[in-house]
Amino acid sequence: MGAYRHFPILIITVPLVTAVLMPALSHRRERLCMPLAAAALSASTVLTFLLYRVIRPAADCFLSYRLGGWEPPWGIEIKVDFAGLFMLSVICSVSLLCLVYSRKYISKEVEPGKAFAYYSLFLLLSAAMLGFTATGDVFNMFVFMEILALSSYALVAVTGRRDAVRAAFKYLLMGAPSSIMVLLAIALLYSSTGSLNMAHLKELLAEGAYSRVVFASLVFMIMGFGVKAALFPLHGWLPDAHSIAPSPISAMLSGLVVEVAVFALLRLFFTVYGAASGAVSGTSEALGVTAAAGVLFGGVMAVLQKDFKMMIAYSTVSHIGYIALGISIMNEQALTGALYHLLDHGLAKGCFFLCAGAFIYERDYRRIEQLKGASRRMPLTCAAFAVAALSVIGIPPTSGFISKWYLIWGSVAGGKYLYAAVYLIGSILAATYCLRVIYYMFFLPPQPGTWEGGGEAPVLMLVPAWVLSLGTLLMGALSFVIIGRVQEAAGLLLR
Amino acid sequence: MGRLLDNYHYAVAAVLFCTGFYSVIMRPNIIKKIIGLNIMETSVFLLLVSLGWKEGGIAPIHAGGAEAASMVNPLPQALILTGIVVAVSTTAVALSLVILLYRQYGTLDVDRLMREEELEVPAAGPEGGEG
Amino acid sequence: MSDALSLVLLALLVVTALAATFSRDLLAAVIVFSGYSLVMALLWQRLQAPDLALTEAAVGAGVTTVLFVTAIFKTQRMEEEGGDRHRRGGANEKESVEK
Amino acid sequence: MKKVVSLCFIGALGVLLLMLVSSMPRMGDPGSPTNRRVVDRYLEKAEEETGTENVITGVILNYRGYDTMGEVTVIFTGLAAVLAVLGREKRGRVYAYPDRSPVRSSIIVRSAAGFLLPFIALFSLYTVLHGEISPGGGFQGGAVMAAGMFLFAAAFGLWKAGRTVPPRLRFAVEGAAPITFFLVGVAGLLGGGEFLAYMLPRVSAGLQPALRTWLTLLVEGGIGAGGAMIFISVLMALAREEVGGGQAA
Repeated sequence: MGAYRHFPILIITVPLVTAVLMPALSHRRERLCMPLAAAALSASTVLTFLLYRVIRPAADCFLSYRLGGWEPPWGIEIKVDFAGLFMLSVICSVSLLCLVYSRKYISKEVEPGKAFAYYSLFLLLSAAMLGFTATGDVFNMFVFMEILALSSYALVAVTGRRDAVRAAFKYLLMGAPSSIMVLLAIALLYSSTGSLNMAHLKELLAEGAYSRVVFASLVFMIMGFGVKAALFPLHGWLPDAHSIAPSPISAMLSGLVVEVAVFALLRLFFTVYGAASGAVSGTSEALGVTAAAGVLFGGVMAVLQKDFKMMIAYSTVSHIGYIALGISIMNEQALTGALYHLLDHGLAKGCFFLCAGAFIYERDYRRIEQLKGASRRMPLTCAAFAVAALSVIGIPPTSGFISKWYLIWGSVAGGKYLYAAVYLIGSILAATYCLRVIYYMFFLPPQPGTWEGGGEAPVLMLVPAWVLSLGTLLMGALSFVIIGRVQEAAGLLLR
Repeated sequence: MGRLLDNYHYAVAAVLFCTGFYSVIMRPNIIKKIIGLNIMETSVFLLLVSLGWKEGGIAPIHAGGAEAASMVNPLPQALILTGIVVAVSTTAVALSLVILLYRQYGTLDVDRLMREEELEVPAAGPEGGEG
Repeated sequence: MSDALSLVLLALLVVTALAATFSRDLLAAVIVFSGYSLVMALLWQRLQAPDLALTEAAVGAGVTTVLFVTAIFKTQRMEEEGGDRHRRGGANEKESVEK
Repeated sequence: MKKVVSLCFIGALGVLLLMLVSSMPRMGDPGSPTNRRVVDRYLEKAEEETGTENVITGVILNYRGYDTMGEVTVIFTGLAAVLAVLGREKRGRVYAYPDRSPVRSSIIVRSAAGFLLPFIALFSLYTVLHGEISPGGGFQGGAVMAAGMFLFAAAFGLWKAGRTVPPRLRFAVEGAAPITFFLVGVAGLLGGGEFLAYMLPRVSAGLQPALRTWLTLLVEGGIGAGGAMIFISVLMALAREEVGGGQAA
């Protein structure tokens, strides 16, 4: 493995330390912040993609990094398997694109003296997501979750607008107790096993001691991460925070942060509690029901929205439900679909919010009806949105189609026809809210006085949006290359 | 009842957790909510420290030839040190938001904050802030 | 560990937590919370965690309390009554708090 | 209605938690999972493997050093978040602090603080440097230092405290903790070990224990200084209020 051995730690710590350097640049050299941040994230991205050369979806093929050289149950272990690497590469690429996009957008929305804090927090957010995904230790996961949480609260409020501050506070008021619930869950897990390392925990939980305490800890974990992931009854903070935050942050929060929390649930279900089968099967049923409710609720609310970003935010509630439902079905096809949907959702939702940001940047238009006739002046932005919308709906050449195909296949194979119906209804709802916007953009004449003069969004904003929307097409068209491996990784998780 | 009386430290932690949770979700004042968060957090710390305690244990410091077998578990203590930092950082962030909220809304009452939400014109341009 | 001192400390913890939750005077609540942290620090000393006792006394009772008091100085000292009186917004009027 | 539901929820949570408490391992039992597993290595070998008599310091900086790196990043994130919300002080602007009232703190407070402060500073320094053999360590010392600074601010005013620890110094030191961690980590990496292995390249095995001690001290110092500075910066950011002079700058 050679030098690859050290890649996981560098992927995480390089952006982390670059973030810490930012305040020192806050005087006069604030212009350097963005290039520096971009360099750090690009380095992480390159290292992440290089790891595909050594990590394959096989039982014994993962990178285990022992911090300080201490063996796992005593020291902390970073463990990157194929599913983890898949998530890491989504995080790296989407956050790099959002960072590039921020360059223009932030100079408009954030006052100059705060830009350094914005980039610092942005890097901390990305690094925390990377560390959170890669770690093999439950308490370490909590630490990175806190970095993630604190930076996202502040990033929602960074513009200082009234509604933004209130949305951030609402987010904090739900997010902080959920963090404490996760901590409580870790304490309960520790009390019944005496270990914190995920692999070791799996072995110990197989013994089946203190099963009530273990069950309670899983319930608290689901409640805690459920708030972070905005699973249906716990999603209250999401629409406000995601729609009011600056658009690149909305894209990060919606495309990645909630996803990372779902990924943590996936990890806990299969890597930690997998052996305590009673606990998992009991809770997965409940998770499935709430997730199905979330798919429908999010879809219906998205159809009813008048604010463009609010609509996308509710669509996120619906799509997180898709992934959680896929996890709760617990078979290989559904899990493949869930993993692939993590990728698809990151790309498509990221693109949605970047497009919405382009409209806000150019025109300050936030309402859907203001987008009537938008394609006359901003055709490229509208087209990027339309392509990503195909993926959100699940129309064939896109990655959204592939993931939904597997999700529905999985629910039919698992005998859960009702869930398959939920997926189909969710798609119909998605078609309703996406096609309405597309219809407004391309086929309706503009409202008087809205789309006169002006032009396309700046290149630095168009390129990230287009990369993301082409990504959904590419990942759909080339899915035959990847999907086999993802399916093997899903099979490994289930084992 | 099982071991409820043996585990009375844990029981107190549970009571404190609920007290804090009550403060977070029921008290309308946002500073009260933040105090509640801190109480919840310390209750979990109390649970963790008690988990690491051992009958007749001594602090895990090797000074003066102390015996390893009689020491309490150092791991929860190390974890809680991190937890304390997390708690104080969260409090700092929350209080900074409180100060900004008060500057903009003139109230610390959550019900009142939410009521203003209904009156507000949605999607206002960048205004407010602290100038 | 069933000695009287620990029981007293645990009882004090519950009492201070309840007092901090139910007092209408925010400053008083924060001071009581600071006392809560100190009791917690003593309890941790009893549970053989001297490092934590030190940190909790400095951070919980010291730093956190000062941050709270600062925030209260910059906002208002009393909890509002339910809905009858509407406060004026703005930065510069503060209730003068003599301490 | 909503109130009743919430109260019922909390009550149910409390009953469930108490039921859970009764099915948890007995507290203080030497045979409970927490006292049986993983921990023996810390207690028996930490002194020899990490070179610290205080096992907690050994766990914090060695076995779970990565968590501590995360911890110092959390507190830095807290600072960055506060600055993102409230803004950083800028040159040429005038700031006021809420204690600007003409009533100064009494002579008793001031002289008591003046008397105590040197001891607090000394104690915090001792806590940082002596963390390996007695209770204490980098963060503990930093917190004591910050509490001392807060006492100074309470006695002599925030404005003066802001002068005593000038912004320029704070900007430079705030990030110290994660940076020292990273540097020591990368040094371990170059030394042929893993990240955070407390090694340097080309150091003979005989010097290893001494080197470990020095690097540990370096990290402790970084955590202490960085932590204290961050607390002070957070307090100043929460307390200050811009009163004017902004346009010219």
